[in-house]
Amino acid sequence: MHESTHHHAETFKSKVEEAIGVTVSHCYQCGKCTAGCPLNEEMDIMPNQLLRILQAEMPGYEEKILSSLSIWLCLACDTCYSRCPQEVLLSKVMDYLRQESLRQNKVNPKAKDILSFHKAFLNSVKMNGKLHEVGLTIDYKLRSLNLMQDVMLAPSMAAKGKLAIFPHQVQNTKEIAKIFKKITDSEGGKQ
Amino acid sequence: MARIGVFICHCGENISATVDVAKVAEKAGKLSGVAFSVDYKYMCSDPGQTLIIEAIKEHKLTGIVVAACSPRMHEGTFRKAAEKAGINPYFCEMANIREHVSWVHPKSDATTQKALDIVRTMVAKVKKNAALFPIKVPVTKTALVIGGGIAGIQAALDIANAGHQVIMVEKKPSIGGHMSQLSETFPTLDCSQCIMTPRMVEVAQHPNITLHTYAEVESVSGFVGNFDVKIKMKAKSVDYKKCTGCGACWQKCPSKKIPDEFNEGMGFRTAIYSPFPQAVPNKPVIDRPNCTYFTKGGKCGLCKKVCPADAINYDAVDEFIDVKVGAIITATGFDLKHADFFPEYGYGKFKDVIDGMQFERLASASGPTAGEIRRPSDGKVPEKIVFVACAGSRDKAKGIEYCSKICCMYTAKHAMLYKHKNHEGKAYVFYMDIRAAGKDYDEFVRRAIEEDEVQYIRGRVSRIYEKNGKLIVKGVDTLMNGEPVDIEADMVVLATAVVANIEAESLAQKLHISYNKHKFFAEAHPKLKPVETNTAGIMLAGACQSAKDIPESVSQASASASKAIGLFSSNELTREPIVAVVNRQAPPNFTSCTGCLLCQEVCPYHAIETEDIKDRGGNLIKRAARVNAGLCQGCGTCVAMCRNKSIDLQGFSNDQMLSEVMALLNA
Amino acid sequence: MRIGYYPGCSLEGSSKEYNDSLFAVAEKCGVTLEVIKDWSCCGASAAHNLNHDLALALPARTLALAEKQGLEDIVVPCAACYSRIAGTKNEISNNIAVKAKIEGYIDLKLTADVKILTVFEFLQKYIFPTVDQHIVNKLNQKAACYYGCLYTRPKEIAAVEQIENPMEMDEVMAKAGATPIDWAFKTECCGAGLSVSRTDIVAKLSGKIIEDAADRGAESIVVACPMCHMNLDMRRPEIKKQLKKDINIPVLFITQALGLSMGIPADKLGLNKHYVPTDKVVNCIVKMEA
Amino acid sequence: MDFEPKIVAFVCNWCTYAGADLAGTSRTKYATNVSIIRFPCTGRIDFMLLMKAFENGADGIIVSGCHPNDCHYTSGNFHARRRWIVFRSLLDFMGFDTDRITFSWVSAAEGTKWAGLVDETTEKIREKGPFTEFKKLDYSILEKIENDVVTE
Ligand SMILES: Cc1cc2nc3c(=O)[nH]c(=O)nc-3n(C[C@H](O)[C@H](O)[C@H](O)COP(=O)(O)OP(=O)(O)OC[C@H]3O[C@@H](n4cnc5c(N)ncnc54)[C@H](O)[C@@H]3O)c2cc1C
Ligand SMILES: Cc1cc2nc3c(=O)[nH]c(=O)nc-3n(C[C@H](O)[C@H](O)[C@H](O)COP(=O)(O)OP(=O)(O)OC[C@H]3O[C@@H](n4cnc5c(N)ncnc54)[C@H](O)[C@@H]3O)c2cc1C
Ligand code: SF4
Ligand code: SF4
Ligand code: SF4
Ligand code: SF4
Ligand code: SF4
Ligand code: SF4
Ligand code: SF4
Ligand code: SF4
Repeated sequence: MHESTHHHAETFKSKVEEAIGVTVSHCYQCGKCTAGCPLNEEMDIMPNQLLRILQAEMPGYEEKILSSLSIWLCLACDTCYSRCPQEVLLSKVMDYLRQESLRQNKVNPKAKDILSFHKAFLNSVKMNGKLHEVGLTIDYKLRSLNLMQDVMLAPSMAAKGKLAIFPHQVQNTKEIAKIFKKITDSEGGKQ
Repeated sequence: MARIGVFICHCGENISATVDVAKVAEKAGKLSGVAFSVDYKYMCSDPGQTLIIEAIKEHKLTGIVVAACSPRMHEGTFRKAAEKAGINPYFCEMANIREHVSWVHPKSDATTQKALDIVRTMVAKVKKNAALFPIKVPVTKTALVIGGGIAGIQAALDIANAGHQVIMVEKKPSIGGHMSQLSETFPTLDCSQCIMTPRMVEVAQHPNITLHTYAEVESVSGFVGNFDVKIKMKAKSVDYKKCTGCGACWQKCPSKKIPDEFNEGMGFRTAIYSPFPQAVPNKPVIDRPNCTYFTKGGKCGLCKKVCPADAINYDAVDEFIDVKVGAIITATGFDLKHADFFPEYGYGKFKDVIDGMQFERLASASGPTAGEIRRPSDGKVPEKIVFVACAGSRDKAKGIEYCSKICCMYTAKHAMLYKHKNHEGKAYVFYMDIRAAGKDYDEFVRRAIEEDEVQYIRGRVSRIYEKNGKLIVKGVDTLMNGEPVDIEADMVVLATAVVANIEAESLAQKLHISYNKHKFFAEAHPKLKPVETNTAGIMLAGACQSAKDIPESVSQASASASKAIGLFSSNELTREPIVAVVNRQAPPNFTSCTGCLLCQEVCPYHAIETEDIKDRGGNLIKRAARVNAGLCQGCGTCVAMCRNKSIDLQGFSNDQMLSEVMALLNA
Repeated sequence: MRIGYYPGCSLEGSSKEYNDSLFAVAEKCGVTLEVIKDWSCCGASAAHNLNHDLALALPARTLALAEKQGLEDIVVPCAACYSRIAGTKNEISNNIAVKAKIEGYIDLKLTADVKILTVFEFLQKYIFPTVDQHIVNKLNQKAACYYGCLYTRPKEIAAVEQIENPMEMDEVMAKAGATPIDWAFKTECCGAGLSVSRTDIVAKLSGKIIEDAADRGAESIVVACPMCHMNLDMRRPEIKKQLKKDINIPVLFITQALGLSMGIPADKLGLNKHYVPTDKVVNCIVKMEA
Repeated sequence: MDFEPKIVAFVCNWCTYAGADLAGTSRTKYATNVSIIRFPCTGRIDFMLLMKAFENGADGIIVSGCHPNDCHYTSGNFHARRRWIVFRSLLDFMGFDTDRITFSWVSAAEGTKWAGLVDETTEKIREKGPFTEFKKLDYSILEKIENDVVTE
C-alpha cells in the first residue's frame, strides 16, 4: 500500500502548528472561547479571531498577531480550552505567540509592564533559585519605571510580617543558573 | 474425466484486432482436459450461442470456457446457454480477454500469450467446478414493525394496505413516539396532534395490523423470509379485553406525584395511567414501581375497587409470544441528550434551562401550561428567551461530532412560536450555521428572522449562570469581530443533541444488524441501499438510522415498506448458490471443523451458526460451525480465516482458486 | 507513606500563614510533611510566558529531587505551583523526547511518577481519616469556596472531579461546620499573574468574584492558593475603587478554616496577617457540645 | 532480452475487477505483465495463495479491493487488511521482500488508477529482477505460523 505524504511550504502558521502540536484548522470559529474568556473586554484581538487570522494567512498576518496585546493579556486560565468543542489548546497557542513575539522583538508597547514583570520574576528565580518578593519589586520597578506604583503593597505587608527582606535561596544557586544558561544557549543566545 | 469446450470470441474486431484468436483456439485445444476448441465472430449472438449449445451436445462437454468479454457483461447469457444444452450452468466460466487484454494492450505476441494464459487459468478452474443449484427459501408474508413512532406507523400502514399482515411492537403504553409530543411542526406550523392522531387510530383499527403495546422484542432468529421472533408482553396489570378506557381508575389513583414522561417531567401522572389523552390504545397500565399496591405489599387496591369492568389484574405476569415473520422494519427512533451533559449551561441545575422537547410541551395546547409559554421555575411568561443551537451536537469534546440536523429548524420554529404568543418578548438564537436544507426550510428560517424579528447571533455560548432570578448567558457575536454578548434571559432553551435510542445497541445485537459508533443503525449502503441493513430482510425507518425530521422519516418508512412488500410479492426467494459450506466427512470425524468459530467472528452477516453433531445415541460428539445459507452473502471472509480449511466457498473454493494460480503461472 | 511538601515561593514570603496553618492542622492530626530538599521555584506564570523549556525545566528539577528523596506523594499548596508541576509531569510522561531534553537541562533523571496532591486532596486523603476526633468548633457561617482556574483547568490535570462545579473544597468546609454556598464564580479567573503588572484588570476580575459571593450572602471566601488570596484580599482597595462599594468579606485559606474548627488559635493560623479583618469569622465559631 | 516479470493480481469482483473492466472500456493502455484472478472479496484472499503464487514463479503480486468504507460486503476488506498487516510483519521478519506485494484500493470508477498501478508495479518488479530468493526461503514455517496469524 502506498500512502502519499503531503508537503507544505513552511509558513508562520505551520511553524506554530508544528511547535505546539495544535492544528489551527480544527477551530470552526464558534467563538465559545472568546465568549468565556475573562480578558475578552481588554483584548485588542479576540481569541477566536487570532485563530482566524492564522487560518486565513492573509498578507501581514504574522506581524498583526505578534504585535497584539491579547497574547500578553492571556492568563492561560484555559477557560477557552476546557469548553472548546474542537479541543483547540488556545492557551498553548498564546504561549507560543508570546515567546515568538519576544524573540522577534514585536512586543506590543502596551504589554511592556507585563513583560517587565515576567522578566523581573525570572531574574529573581535565576539569582536565588526562588522568588524573592522584595527583590522582584525592586527589579520590576526599575524595569517598568512604575516607581510610584505600590506594586506589592510593601509597607503593609512588611508590617504583617509577610515580606522577607533577605531572599531565601536554594543551596546551590549555581545549578539553577546553569539550567537558565543551557536553555538560553540551546536557543542561540536569544531570550 | 473432464471434457471442456473452449470458445474464443472475436467480438467483431474488438478482440481479434490485437489477439491472434486462431492461435489461442489452437493452443487451447491442446490443454489437458479440453475436448473442443473454436473461435467465432460474435459468441453472444444467436448463432454464437447455438454454436455453443450444439458443441456441448455433440462433444459431450462437461464444462465450457467462453473467452470473450467481462463476466460482468455476459456470464448470465452463457450460463443460460449451457443450461439449455443440458449441463449445470455453474460449469460455465468466462475468460476476460477483451476488457483485460485486447482493449488495453497493443497487437503483439505478449498480448496473445496473456489471452492464452487467462484461458488456461479458466480451464483449470472449470475443471474443478461443481454443479450448484439456486437456493430457494419460502417467505412468510407477515412483517414485524418495531417501534410505533411516525416512521413505524407509516411503514405498518403501507404494508397493511398492500394486503399483508403486520405485527407492531411498541415498548410504551401508547404508540405515537416523539411526534405525538410536538406542538406544531415545521415548515408549515400545522398541529402535530391533528395530523398524527388519525394515523394512530388507523393503526389500531386496521384489520391487517396486530398491535402489541407495552411489549418488546426478546429474541430474533432465522433469516430473510423466515424470522422467528419472541415478543415479551410486559405485564400491564389491566385486562385490555375488559377495559373500556373509562378512566375511573386513574382519576381515583392516590399516587399522583409521578413525573409525567409525556410532559417531559413538567407535570405529574398517576401510577395507573394512560400516557396522554389521545393515546392509542387509550387504556391504562400500572406502573408497578410507583404503585402503592406493589410497593407496600397489597395496600391500596383502589383502582380495582372503582373499575366498573373488573379489568384490573394485579397478578398479571410478563408473557411471551412467538411469531413468524418474513421481514422486519426497525423504527425505534431517537433520544435527546439529557442532564449532566452541559455543566457549563447549568442544564439540570437551573429550572429555567430546558431542552427542545420540554419547549414543545410548553407550546402545546395539550401541555402543562395549555400552550402558554411560561417558565418552569415560577410560571412567569419570559420576556427574554435565549435559544442555544448545537447544544452538544458538532462538539467533538463531548463525543458528538455530527450535526443533529433537525434542531436548526425546530429552534427557528420555537422562536417563532414564542414570538407569535408574546409579541413584546425578545427571542435570541445563538447558532453556528443555519442548516435548513429542505423544501421551504430556509424560507421558514428567514421568516423567523425577517418577519418575527428573532435575533440570530452567530456564536456559541460559553456559560450560563443564574443571578437574581435571571439567567446570564455569556455568548459572543463572531460577526461583530468576536464581541462578547451577555444576555440576561428569563429562560433558555437548549437544542440538545439527537442521540441514538438508549436500547439501540442491545436491539441491534438481537437483530444482528450493524450500527455506527454513535449507535445509530447502519444502512447497507449509504447511497444505494439507504433503507436496508446488512441482514437481508431487515429494514430501517426513521430516526433510528440517523437524526431525521418527519418528512424524511415518513419517506424512509414508505421506502422500507416497499422493500418488505417487494419481498412478499412471491412465495419463495431465489438466491445465488455462491455461499460458504462447512465440509462434511464420514464418522467418526464428521467434519474437520474444530469449532474454533474464528469464522463466526469475521462473518459480516452473522451467517455462521454452531451445530451440535451427535452420534446415533444422541450423544454430543462435537460442536462445529454451520453456515446459514439464508444469511450468507458469499464474501468468503470465513474461508480465508479458517486455519484448517474446513469451510469453503462454493464457486470460489480453495481448490478452484489454487488451480487458477497454478495454471496461470505454469504454461 | 512519606509525604513530601513543596511550599513554593509564596508560602515562604507573602503567604506564610498558609504554610503555618497547613502545618498546624497536619501536626494536630499527627501527619508529618517532609519538605523537598533544595526545592526551587516552579517558574509560575513568568516562565511559560517567556520560555517553554524553562517552564518545564524548573518544575522538573523539583520532581526529580522529590524522587531522589524517595517521596511518593507531594503536597503542593499553591495552585500555580500545582498547575506547573502537574502540567510538567503530564507533558513529560506523555512525550519521551521532551523528557530527554529536560533531563539534559537539569542534569537529573526522572520517572515522573510521584503523585501530586493539592491541599484539599491532601486534607481528604490524610487528614479526614482522623479529623473528626479533633473537631471541636462549628464554623457557623456561609462560605463561598473559590477554586479559580488552575485547579480546574486544563482538564488533563484538573484536581477536581467536576470542572464546572467542583465540590472538593466545599466538602472540607462542610467538615468544618460551615455551610458552603452555591455560587456562580467558583472557577472564574481572578487575574492571577497580572496582579502586579495590570492591577486594574485584577481588580476588575477579582471584583466580580467578590461581588457575586457577597450577593449570595457569603460570610467568608475560602481559597487554596496564595495568588488567589493576594488578589482577593490584598487588592481590596483597588477592588473597592472598581466596584464603587466596600465589601468586607474576609478571605481565608482552607487550612485556616479547618484549623479554626479544630480549635487551633487564630494567631497560630496567621489570621491576623490578612488585609481584610477576619474577626467576623472567628466570632461566629460555635463550640460543639461534648 | 529484457526481463519481463510475471505478476498476479488478486482482486475483488465488485471494485477492482470492475475498475479493470473500466480501463478496458476506456481503452487505457498498460503493460501486459499482470493477470487477474477474481475473488468475490479481498476478505476471501488467503495469504497462503500468495505464497503459492511466488512458489510457482510469480515475481510480484498485487492485492486490490474496495476502498475502506466501500466494501460490497461491508467489512471483508477490513479483515483482509488486518490479516495483511500481521502477515507482512511476519514476512518482513523472515527477510522476505514485502515490496514485491503491492496492496491497493481501486474502485469501480478508477480505471486509470488501475492502469497506473499495473504500470508502476511492473516497473518496480522489473527493477527488482526475477524473484529467485524466494526459493531459498523456508516458507513452510509460514504455513505453520499463519494459523496463529489469523487469530490475531
Ligand atoms: C424538539 C423537537 C422538535 C421537533 N419538531 C419537528 C417538526 O416541527 N417537524 C418535523 O418534521 N420534525 C420535528 N422533529 C423531529 C421528529 O420528532 C422526528 O422526525 C420523528 O419523531 C421521528 O420519528 P420516529 O418514528 O423515527 O421516531 P420516534 O418518534 O422516536 O418513535 C420511536 C418509537 O419507537 C418506540 N421504541 C423505541 N425503542 C423500542 C423498542 N426497543 N421496542 C419497541 N418500541 C421501541 C418508542 O417508544 C417510540 O414510540 C422534532 C424533534 C424534536 C426533538
Ligand atoms: C454538481 C453536482 C454534484 C453532485 N454530487 C453528489 C454527490 O456527491 N453525492 C450525492 O449523493 N449527490 C450528488 N448530487 C446530487 C445527485 O446528482 C442527485 O441527487 C441525483 O442525480 C438525483 O437523481 P434523479 O434521478 O432524481 O434526477 P436526474 O439525475 O436529474 O435524473 C432525471 C432523469 O429523467 C430524465 N427526464 C427528465 N425529464 C424527462 C421527461 N419529461 N421524460 C422522460 N425523461 C425525462 C432526465 O433525462 C434524466 O435522465 C450532485 C448534484 C450536482 C448538480
Ligand atoms: S471555542 Fe474552539 S472551535 Fe470555537 S472558536 Fe474557540 S478555538 Fe475555535
Ligand atoms: S487561556 Fe487565555 S484566551 Fe483562553 S480564556 Fe484564558 S485568558 Fe482567555
Ligand atoms: S460475447 Fe462479449 S466479446 Fe463476444 S461478441 Fe458478445 S460482447 Fe463481444
Ligand atoms: S377503570 Fe377499568 S375500565 Fe376504566 S379505564 Fe380503568 S381499567 Fe379500564
Ligand atoms: S393500586 Fe396502585 S394504581 Fe391502583 S389506585 Fe392504588 S396506587 Fe393507583
Ligand atoms: S441542525 Fe443546526 S442546530 Fe442542530 S446540530 Fe445541526 S447545525 Fe446545530
Ligand atoms: S469452519 Fe474453520 S474457522 Fe470455522 S469453526 Fe470450523 S475450524 Fe473454525
Ligand atoms: S461467505 Fe461471507 S457471508 Fe458467507 S458465511 Fe462466509 S463470511 Fe459469512
